[in-house]
Amino acid sequence: MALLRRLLFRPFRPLVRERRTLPGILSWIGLGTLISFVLIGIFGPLLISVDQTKPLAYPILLSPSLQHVMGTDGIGRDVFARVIWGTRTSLEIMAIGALLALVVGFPLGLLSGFVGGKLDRLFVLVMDSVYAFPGLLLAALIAAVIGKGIFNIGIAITVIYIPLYFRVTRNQTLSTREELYVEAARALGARSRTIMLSYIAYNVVIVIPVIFSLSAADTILTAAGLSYLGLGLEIDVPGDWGRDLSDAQRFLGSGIWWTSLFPGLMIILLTVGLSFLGEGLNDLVNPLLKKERA
Amino acid sequence: MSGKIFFRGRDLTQLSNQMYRRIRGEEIALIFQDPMTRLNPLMRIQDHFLEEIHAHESVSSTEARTRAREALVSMGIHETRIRNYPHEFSGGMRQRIMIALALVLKPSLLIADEPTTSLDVIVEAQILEILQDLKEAYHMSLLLITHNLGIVAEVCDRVAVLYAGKLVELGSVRDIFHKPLHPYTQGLLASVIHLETKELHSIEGSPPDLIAPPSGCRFHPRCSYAQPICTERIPPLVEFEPGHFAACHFGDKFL
Amino acid sequence: MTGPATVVKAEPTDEILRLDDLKVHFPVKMPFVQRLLQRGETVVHAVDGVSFGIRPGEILGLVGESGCGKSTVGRACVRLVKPTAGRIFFDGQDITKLGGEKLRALRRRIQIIFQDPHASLNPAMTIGKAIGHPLRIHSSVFGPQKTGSEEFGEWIRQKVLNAMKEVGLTPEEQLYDKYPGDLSGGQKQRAVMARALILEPNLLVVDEGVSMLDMSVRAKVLELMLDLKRRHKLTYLFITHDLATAKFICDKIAIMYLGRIVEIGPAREIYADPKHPYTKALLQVIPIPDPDRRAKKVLPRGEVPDAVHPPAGCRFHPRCPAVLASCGWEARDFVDFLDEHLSDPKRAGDDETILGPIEDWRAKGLVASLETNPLKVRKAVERTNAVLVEAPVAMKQAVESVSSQNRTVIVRFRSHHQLLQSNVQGRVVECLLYQ
Amino acid sequence: MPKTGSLAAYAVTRLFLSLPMLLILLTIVFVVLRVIPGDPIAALFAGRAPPDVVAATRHQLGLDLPYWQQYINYVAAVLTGNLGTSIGESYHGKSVLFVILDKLPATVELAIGAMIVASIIGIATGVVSGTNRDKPSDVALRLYGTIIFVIPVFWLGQILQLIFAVGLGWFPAQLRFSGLPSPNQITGLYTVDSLLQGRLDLFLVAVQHLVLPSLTLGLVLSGFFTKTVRANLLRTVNADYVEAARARGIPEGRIISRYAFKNALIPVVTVLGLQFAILFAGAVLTERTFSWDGMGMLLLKSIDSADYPMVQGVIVIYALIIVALSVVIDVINGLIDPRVRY
Repeated sequence: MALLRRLLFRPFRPLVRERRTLPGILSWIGLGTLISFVLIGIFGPLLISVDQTKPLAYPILLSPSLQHVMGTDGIGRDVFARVIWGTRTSLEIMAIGALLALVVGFPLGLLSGFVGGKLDRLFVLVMDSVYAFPGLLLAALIAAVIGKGIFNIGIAITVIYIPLYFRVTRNQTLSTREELYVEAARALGARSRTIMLSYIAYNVVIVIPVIFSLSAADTILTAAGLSYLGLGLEIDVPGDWGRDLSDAQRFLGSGIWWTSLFPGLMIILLTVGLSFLGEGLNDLVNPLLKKERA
Repeated sequence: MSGKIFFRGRDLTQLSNQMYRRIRGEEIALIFQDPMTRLNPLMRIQDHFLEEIHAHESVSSTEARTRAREALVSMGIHETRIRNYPHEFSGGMRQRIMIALALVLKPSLLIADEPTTSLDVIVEAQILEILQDLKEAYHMSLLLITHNLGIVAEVCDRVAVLYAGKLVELGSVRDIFHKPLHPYTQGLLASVIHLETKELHSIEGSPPDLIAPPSGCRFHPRCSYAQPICTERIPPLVEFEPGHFAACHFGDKFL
Repeated sequence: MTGPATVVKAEPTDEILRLDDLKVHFPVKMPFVQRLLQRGETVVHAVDGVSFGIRPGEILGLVGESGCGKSTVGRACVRLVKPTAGRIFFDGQDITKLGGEKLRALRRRIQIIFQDPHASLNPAMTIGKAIGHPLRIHSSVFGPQKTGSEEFGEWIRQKVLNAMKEVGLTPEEQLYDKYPGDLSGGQKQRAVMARALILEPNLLVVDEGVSMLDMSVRAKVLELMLDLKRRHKLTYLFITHDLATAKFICDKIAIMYLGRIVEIGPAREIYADPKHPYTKALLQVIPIPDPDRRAKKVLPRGEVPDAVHPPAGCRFHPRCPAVLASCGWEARDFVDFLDEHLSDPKRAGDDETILGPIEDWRAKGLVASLETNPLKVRKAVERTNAVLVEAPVAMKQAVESVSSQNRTVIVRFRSHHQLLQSNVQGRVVECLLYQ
Repeated sequence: MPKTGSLAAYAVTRLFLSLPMLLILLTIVFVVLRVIPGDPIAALFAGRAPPDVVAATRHQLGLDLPYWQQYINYVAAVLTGNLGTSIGESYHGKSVLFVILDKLPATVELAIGAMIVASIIGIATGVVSGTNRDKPSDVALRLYGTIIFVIPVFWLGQILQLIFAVGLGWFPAQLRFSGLPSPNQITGLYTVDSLLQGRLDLFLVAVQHLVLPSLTLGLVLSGFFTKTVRANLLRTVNADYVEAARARGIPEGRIISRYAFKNALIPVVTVLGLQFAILFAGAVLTERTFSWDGMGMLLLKSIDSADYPMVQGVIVIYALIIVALSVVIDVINGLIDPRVRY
């Protein structure tokens, strides 16, 4: 139990300790952004009626004003309402995609790196092949076969992020496995299970928040991309940033900027926040690992 | 940084970067502890030589190439191997290449920073032999930086002993080994484990923290002869006998 | 090619550890593409036929340069690497193939200490926990106490504190909860020793255990080891590259070169009168800290060859100052010599045009050959003979013939004598000089 | 002693080793299209065709055979270059391979343009950032690298269209060519073809159309270069051999270019292989934003019109390109790093 607690807290300790350094500040900005978006995703739709996100709710193509702070779009939907509802959609896909990938990729990487040998080589070959293939295309293909919808898109996206978790976990496992203190533990007579849990897993979990943040940012982009290509969600989903951008395309020629600008900004704010969190954590974790090994 | 570095009567700390660059390699050459990582893995050995020669002298490529070959051959490496890459050589060979690179411009001072520490004992002896021969052949001065007192006794003419960033003793190699004046030098000599060691000795305590070094003589917390004055006053470097300096308040006691 | 045979057989004695013709070969680690491109054999002959025994309470020094396989022997003794061939006996029991719970039980009795104390400690475990960890790993053998019970925890704590006191890791109460990062190098090595000793093992393998420590700390740790030996009748396998330290601490010395033991015997005798040319060379290069005793040394040539393709016969023969014609000369020795010859423009003259480039020579076993054009063949044979005149006498004598066949120059070597181990003045030497 | 071996031998072996990767990718495409739950034909028709038509199509495509037989047929067909014929509206009855080869040059032209933009901007920013560690310029460029990398490429395209096409009118917002008859098909790359014909006017038109899409995709990709070039430069400017070169009095500019920069480039090239995935994914989106008639547009149209053989064909060709590029990257690596080959 104590081990589990240590495993869970380990990745976040540097966040508290190093909060005044540049990567620490970046991480906190990122974390703050993520939390704000989660709050918007949860409470926003409670405050804004879903009716505003439906076609012909208002006159079309109104420019931003006090009534419609972000204007209305080509079929009379309130852009602000769409953007708020879209937050919930994006977070749902992100949660499904990134979490499922973590749940599958992390144990596979741990196993592959620890066991090694032929099994490892096979896993690596398969995962590297998938990783090298354009993720969006693979997701598009899967989505085209299994159909649209939040859950389906989440699944399609999971497939392309499993290799990422796998690679990072496996490499970290491998390098920890070669540490002298692991060999020393074996010489003391420790069982494989003990070594795996109190030595290897402990050193591997620290990189998980980093990949989670970075892959979550990518998930948002891929999901929006699929929607933009018309392969993402059903048409009646109340908020879908990718589709809104796709719809905005037609009116760009007439200089209608607000239907494109605001959904795009939302995507950027969320992904940049997640990137700050991921890269900040990465900068915090790497010297920590180096120091422990020096 | 403060202080001065005089080389042939000139203060090097006053030089511009450009002038300093000219001195490096041409007049003062440096070889390092770890030869494995000191050569550019993407460049052939020949290019290391040519680049260095052209950076300092305007000579024809043919001549530069000839000189590079000569330098390499003088270190006992086949001249055809000049077209090889660094990873194709062993540690001892790479150190020979580093020495050849250091000598190709015939510098007057060679600084060797722990040049054999990462090498095996037999190769170490080979490299030390080369360095000694070169010193004579090129009329070159050698500044050998090492922690190995055995090597000092075998190679050096004069010895400077450093402790915690301060020079504590300076003298001829015989003075240092036969009549050490500073208690640190004495402790150091006693703690060497060599083939005739009958009893182990060690200096008590551990090296001081250089962020907040001890007051007075930096060695006083570990010195068995320490007196109150040692904690208060920094001992000056005194010439206790001709050419034999030590920074100890009680140096004359050990004469 | 079979390695030299072992003559001195194991006598079943009171030895606590016995290695019998131990071999450990590793596959060469390289990227997959390179492995496919590489032709021929790709195993490192890290340990290639090593036999010795250690009596209880003895310190055996295993000495050699880096890459000679001494660390692999140590790791094989505690079964961290798998022996390729040969057998390992511990206390009369064959442990070569031991696995599972039996191997775990064995590990209570044999412990190992590595060179780098910092890397040997889990950075995330406190010193006290690390030292007590072996007791928890083997908790099942310490009677009925339940793991995790409070008495058991307290019992471990007391044992840990005692062990810390014993190795001089004091003040033990304060250091107990520190992390390895907070300790000095000497303290960490003491912690590692306490961890190894807490199970009260019979045999301790010390793999370069003091090499990374400062001179002054090194002396303390060595004294501690001797002290523990006296008090607990510990037996040591002391692996080091430092002959001076080995001389001070060891009762018996084994000198290793490229996977083989070339000389083994009582320390006093070997240091007083080394027999094997390699031992002589090693002892000779140790610098003496006395400027009045500088001496010119006769150094072995070159560097330790690659253990993937160790030299035939005696592995030291290409570098040996006392080499004989029968020591194992083979084709590649000739090619190496020719390479050296051609590299010196003064000696080589125009040999390069006739015998070069060196890359064109093929060396296979005892036969070296160069394909040249039919017009040059006779001249090349002549020139080869001329070059051989300058070769070391032993190599020259080992050449059976220099001949030509069509357009090919062929240099053929005699087959070498089998290398045996012989008893010489109280020690065992593997050298033809004493056969 | 290892000796540097021939690059050709390395390249051939590497090519040979790419076969398993290709087979795995082909298998994945097979599994996705035929094995995982969900009927691709039904999904593609989406209830727009009567059941007997669906059944007939399935039979015609061999989709009613057992999986193992389908798999063998499929791999054999791909390896012999037979990707089948289109069943969609626009290309009905045409050879899939032929249609793809017609669209491929557009994607290649866009990809090359984007790569040029990305490497110029990315390497320049990376070098400035890496040689000015922790100065304001470094912090700013690192922020640039992080932010540009996660900007949706289609949104950036729209914004650039708004500014440079709608607002300033400098560049056209859509299509590969307009106004004049497009150049004769030689390579299929309009910029190259126009030059081959000696028509500078056509070349300018082609370039004008290429600028915005390339800039869009290239900017997004440049973030990666900024970050990797910087990280690797930081590592190499402090390397032991750089210090040794300084001690030999090598001029500073030369040290940066021949020691630090060249050595920093190796890991950049290695990870570049993985960037092609992002490049082609981004290209699909960019093609859509700029109505750039390439492989991505073809894929979207085929999915839309239930053109099953065409979808499979396009994905297979993408896989082939990715595998081929990974080989090329490794060979380039062998070319600059002598340690890789022997």
